[in-house]
Amino acid sequence: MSVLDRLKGWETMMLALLCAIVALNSLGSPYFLSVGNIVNLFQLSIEKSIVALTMALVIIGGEIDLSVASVMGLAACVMAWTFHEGAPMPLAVLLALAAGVLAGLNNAFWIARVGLPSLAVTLAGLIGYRGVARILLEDRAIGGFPDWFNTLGQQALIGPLTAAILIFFLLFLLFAIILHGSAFGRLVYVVGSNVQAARYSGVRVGLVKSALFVGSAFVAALAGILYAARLGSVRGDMAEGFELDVVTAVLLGGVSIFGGKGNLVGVGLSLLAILNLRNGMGLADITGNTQNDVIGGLLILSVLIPNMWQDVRNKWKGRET
Amino acid sequence: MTWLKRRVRPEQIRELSLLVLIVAAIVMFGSFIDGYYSFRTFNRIASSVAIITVVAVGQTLVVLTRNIDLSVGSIVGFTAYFVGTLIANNNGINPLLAVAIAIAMGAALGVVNGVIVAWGRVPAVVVTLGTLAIYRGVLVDLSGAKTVTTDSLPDWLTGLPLVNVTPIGNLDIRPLFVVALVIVVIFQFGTTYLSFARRFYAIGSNPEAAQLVGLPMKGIVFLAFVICGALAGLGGFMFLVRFGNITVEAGRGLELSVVAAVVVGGVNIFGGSGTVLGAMLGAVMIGTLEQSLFRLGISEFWLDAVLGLLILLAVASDAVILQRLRALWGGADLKLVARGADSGAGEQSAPRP
Amino acid sequence: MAEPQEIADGAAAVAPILEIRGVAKRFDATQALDDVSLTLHAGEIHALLGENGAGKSTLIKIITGVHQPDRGQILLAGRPATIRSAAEAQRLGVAAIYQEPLLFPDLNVAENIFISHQDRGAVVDWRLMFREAEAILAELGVSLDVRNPARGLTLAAQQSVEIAKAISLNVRILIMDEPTASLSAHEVQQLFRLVRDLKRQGVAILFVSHRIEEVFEIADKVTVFRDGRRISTRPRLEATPQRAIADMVGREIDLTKARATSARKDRVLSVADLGRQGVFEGVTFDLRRGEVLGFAGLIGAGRTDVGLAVFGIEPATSGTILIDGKPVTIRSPRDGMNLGIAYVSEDRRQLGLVLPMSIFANITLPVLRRYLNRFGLVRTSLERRTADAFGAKLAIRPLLVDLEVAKLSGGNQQKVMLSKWLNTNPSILILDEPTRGVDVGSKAEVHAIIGQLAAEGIGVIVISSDLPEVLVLGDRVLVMREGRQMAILDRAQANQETVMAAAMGQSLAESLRSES
Amino acid sequence: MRKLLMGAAALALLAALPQHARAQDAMATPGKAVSMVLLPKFLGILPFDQAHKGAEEAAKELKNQTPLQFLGPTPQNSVAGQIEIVTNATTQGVKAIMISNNSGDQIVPAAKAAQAKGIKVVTWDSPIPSSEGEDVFVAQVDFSDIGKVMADMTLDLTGPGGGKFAILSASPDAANQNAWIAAMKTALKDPKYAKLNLVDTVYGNDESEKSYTQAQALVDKYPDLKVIMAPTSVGIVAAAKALQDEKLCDKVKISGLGLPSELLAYTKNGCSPEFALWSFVDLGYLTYYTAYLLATDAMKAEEGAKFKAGRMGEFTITKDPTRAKGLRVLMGPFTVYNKDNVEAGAK
Repeated sequence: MSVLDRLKGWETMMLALLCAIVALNSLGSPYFLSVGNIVNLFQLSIEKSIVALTMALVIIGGEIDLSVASVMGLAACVMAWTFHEGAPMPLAVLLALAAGVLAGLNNAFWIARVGLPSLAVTLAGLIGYRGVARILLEDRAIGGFPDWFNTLGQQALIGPLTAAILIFFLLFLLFAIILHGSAFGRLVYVVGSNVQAARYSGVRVGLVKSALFVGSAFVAALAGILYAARLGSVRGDMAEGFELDVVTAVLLGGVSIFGGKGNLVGVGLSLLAILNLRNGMGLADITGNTQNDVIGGLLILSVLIPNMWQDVRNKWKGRET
Repeated sequence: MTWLKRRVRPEQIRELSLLVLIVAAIVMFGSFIDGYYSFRTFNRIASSVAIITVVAVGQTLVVLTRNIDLSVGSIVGFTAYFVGTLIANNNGINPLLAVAIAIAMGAALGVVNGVIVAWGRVPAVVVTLGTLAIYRGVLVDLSGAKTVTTDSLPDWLTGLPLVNVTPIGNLDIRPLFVVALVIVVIFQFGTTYLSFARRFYAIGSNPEAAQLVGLPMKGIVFLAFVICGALAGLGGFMFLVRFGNITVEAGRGLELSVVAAVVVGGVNIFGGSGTVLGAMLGAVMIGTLEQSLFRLGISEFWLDAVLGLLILLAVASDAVILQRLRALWGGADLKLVARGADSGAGEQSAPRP
Repeated sequence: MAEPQEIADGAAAVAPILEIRGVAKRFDATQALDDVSLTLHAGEIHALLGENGAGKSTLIKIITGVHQPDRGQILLAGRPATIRSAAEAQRLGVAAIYQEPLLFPDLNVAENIFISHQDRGAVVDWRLMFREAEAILAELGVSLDVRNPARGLTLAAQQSVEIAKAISLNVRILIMDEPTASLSAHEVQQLFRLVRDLKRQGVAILFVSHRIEEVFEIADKVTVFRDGRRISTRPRLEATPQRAIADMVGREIDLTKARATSARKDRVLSVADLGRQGVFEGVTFDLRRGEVLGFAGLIGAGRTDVGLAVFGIEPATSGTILIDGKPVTIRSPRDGMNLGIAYVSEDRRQLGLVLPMSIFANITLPVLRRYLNRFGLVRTSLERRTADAFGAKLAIRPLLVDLEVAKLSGGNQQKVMLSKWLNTNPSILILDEPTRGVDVGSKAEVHAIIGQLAAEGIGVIVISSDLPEVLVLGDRVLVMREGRQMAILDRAQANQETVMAAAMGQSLAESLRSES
Repeated sequence: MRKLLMGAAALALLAALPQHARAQDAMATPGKAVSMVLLPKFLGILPFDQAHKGAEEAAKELKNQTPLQFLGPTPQNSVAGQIEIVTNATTQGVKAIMISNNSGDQIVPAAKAAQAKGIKVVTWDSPIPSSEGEDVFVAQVDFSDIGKVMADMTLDLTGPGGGKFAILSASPDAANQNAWIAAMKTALKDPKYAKLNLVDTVYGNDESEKSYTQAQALVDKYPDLKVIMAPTSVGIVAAAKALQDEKLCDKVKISGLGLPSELLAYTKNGCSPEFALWSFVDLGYLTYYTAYLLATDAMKAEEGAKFKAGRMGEFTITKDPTRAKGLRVLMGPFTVYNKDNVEAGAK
């Protein structure tokens, strides 16, 4: 079974799953298929979805970035703080993005230059960046941003779609092209599959990894800002604990935690599946932990069942010969 | 020196580097905080580290086999809560029986992880990311929002953290710490001297070879997860003992601290190398920082930032020191390593979480 | 080198210790083994020859319990046996040594030797283990620090640990799958000494190798496989390399004819007093356009390191490099590539290829930017065309450019690696162990390709532990020892003895003397 | 969907007609089918469960044919979770949402969206600070009173001599916690508390373990600390346990807001001789009545509106003095628990 086949198999599986969920939901709740609900369904966790895109690239590149949620928080807090200190909103947004890039550069330095395991570095980032966010806002909640900013996150721009949703789809296209069309994307797979071979082929491994982590942090910062725009006010605990949801979505998308395998179509499908599932359960008044149970189980089964199926098939093969 | 070089290996004294860092940290804090060198400080760090350590020991075994168990936090909460409820409902229960139940409960949850990883061939991260959510979810759904409270627990249990196991003079050491110490010692020796335990290292070090040599890979991985679960169960019991009041949130996020301890402790996240002792030192390192920073008079809001930075520095300087050691032990090995399949770069950034 | 009396006591004919009867094994489409029978006697060295995919390794895997045969049976010492697992094979006294030693880098040498012992009790007695390990290694005449982790041992050292492992299990049947592939001539001789010792102790040895001359030096019997069938089994005396090769590839091939030189006047590369701190030093040589310069020496003599330094992966710390007469500094592989240097690594799987990726993706990797359209996207159509072109030129089989490289045979993987680097249009091509683990047929092809490339005017450096190969290919041979350059021998001077002598540490003058 | 909107609009019209409604108390007409959602900060801790009981009790009295939905997020994604639940409830077109807000003003957009669909948004236990998107806040007690009571209890425990004390709060982001702490700080300005010295504020994130270690850290950092004031049910118990384990209960006292049933032991052994709380059961009960009345348009959320809440008697909607704008229903009163009444309270 070649990688390609496996991925194909994976996407069909995810697609089937998605259809099943949608069918169930629309049977389960009369509100499910309403435009408003479909929009909400994206809107409610659009920031996670955005971050999942870059997380997919990072994991395909053979690394992991656990600091994304804290970077989201950090960016939001930097923005709120600078705004609170009297900076004009656009400047505040720029500074927030800059903060994200800085965090990314920090991760990149320790991972790509010093050569520490990304798990350790971004784990420290997970704690540290959140800490910086705390320093800035302490126990305050800062809101009262200009209307144009809030509408950015809350009002529909084109049709029923909000800015965040549009940005998600744009980024999805962008990253799909980068990953599957561009030279950089090719190198991401190469580095994820075999770092050494990449090095011996003159690939600037350090550069690729740095790009991944800076990109990841930048997009996380962007997501953080959008999150702030959606909620209209910022606190130190912004986006706390999102990292696990994001990683879950990516893995459910068929991306191998060992790097080198996976694609954005799979991730897109898994995002849709998760969002629909959560929304459907929400409408069925199933919340909190029960939702997590289902998603967790789904994550395991999505890999377990194909494996079992393969075992069975092999057994049959064994009998034939 | 050459004699020493022949006897000892960088990999063996790598813990030394961490120890140096810890001592440095303690001296640093001691010079800033008056009355820092006291049994109270010691007990603070000791008992705050105890639970993390016990769980980290199990985690180490799993990581050695090139796997990871992210569900430990949920297992701790699960056992702490249900054993707590059990004891609350019949105070007469035999303490040892209670401990046994906790360990068994943890082991059972570990079995689930182990089976799916070993025989289902599902990556450990995927499995335990799932069970992390599921175990916690089941706990909350079954709990009915009740909280285990101290006054519902028998005195022997609530009193346990206060017991001083060394009645000599003002020397004051608490049971939880002793338990952790015992566990560490047992497993340190176990992983060094038990032939089946050496296989944790073997299969993590080179799975293909392990396959061809005919080691029972699945069994070993399974065992690692079960032991990890069991120790998490014990951790859960210690959690109950220490905090008395157990909400369904008990132990939430513990997995991150445990993984941090293991990583800081120099256990190679890609399997094969590292020791239980190292994991403990990692836990102590982080515990010392957590417990001491606050007393430096740093504002509540600065703690995390500083902590994150220090963890990063700990990992970095540890890596540097180890490299120095390796270099000291002769460049030849280094050179070949640097070119071989698992070179320095490969070792650290090869995609094998 | 072969001692004649060896052959005499070689064919000690008693009841076969291993007999294979009509074994067949099928994987999906391919019939890996088809009704194969084979007998192996105690104290016999039985060589297995055949191109990759001929079925040798499948047979080995069946004997060692990794695979189960679809049909046929295995008899051990006359009794039918079913071997379900590697562990079971060991219990039955069957052990195998593979081309790439399979050690546990994080475990120390002693532990590696005894890892698969079930009978050593629950508790490890380290002192005892160290002592026994040292004893075994001493018996093999190898001196290794048994407390040392296996990580970082030279391939030769690892190989001897593997053998120690096998011996410690007091095996009756030892299977050696290309044990010499990564050993230098000298180390091969060491290995053969061990093998002969084992033979005397009555161990039956199944010896697989691609190096014909070695096979004919060590083996008592020679069996040739092709396409999953056993073609022939002959006593060594009746067999000849030519016939064996003919059986293997179904046609005549001569690996002994030296290629005609195509060296030209102008120097494409001049290296003066090149060195890398603590690795090698004082390397000085010229490489002319169209010349093939052989690098000989023991493993770890620093040959590869010179290659790495010139290409820029581990840059030199001293000395000068001139390309087309102009001094250059090479700090990274990129620098090397931009200066028209290509380095084809010795380690295909780890350093050479990205196995899970397609043939074309591997071939275009170093110069991917050449395949971008004006939007910066990769033009895979163009990539495929390139891959097809090289595939045709180097006869890559099967030529499905979208196929995972992992699915190709060693020889074809080697060709993909070559294509990959030729695609960078190098003026200097450094080949590190170009035919390691490559079967005879492909080996000949690779040699032909190298000659062709030289003829096209590329300056080629061939680093090889396969001494005959170096002698056949090289216009001149540079010999290294312990990080120092010992000699540069031209065709007239270069032969097994002179090169070995230099590699063993005699000066050029001495080695020339020892030649006469 | 559109149908629903129209339905809601129609109801609103009907409601507008009877003007006399304000004259005497608004009375709930039982037996209506009103879909209502009770949304705690998160699931899994006792107070919210008690509130749920109270609400169910009210629901039974009012014979609401549609069962009450008790939906809560998990603590680690409380904010996102609450917003999600409010949004879904809006989609389903429920009649009333009762929120114990854990999201500060971050809930505002979602709450406003709900109101726009004619849904009544009633907050309880913890309000929306800006009061935007909120019809009325059912306040357990007056927040500034909490401030005073906390100050009083502190002074009680330190004795007239006063001394150092510290606050152990839930999380830096808990709006009501911060409000109470602020209230206490203003209360402390009163000269009679001059001897009280607030040295530090730390956070236990509503986790027993964090609160426990925080309490220990406090006594390490301030050897002469007299009182730890923990206005959080999780924090106060953990702190009490910590000091008991430290054998410091005679030196340092724990007080704040906690559940009698959980603090019984510590009150009797003197670790936490005095603490305060209100009845979460009643809070849930009152909240349900308020929401039901609003949702059935028997009452409008405006200043001066009086209404009768079953067994709890009469209440009035007033301006919320503790917030810039916004309305509130004040429940009260406090019970200050000590060794004399704690056992009764624990029942």
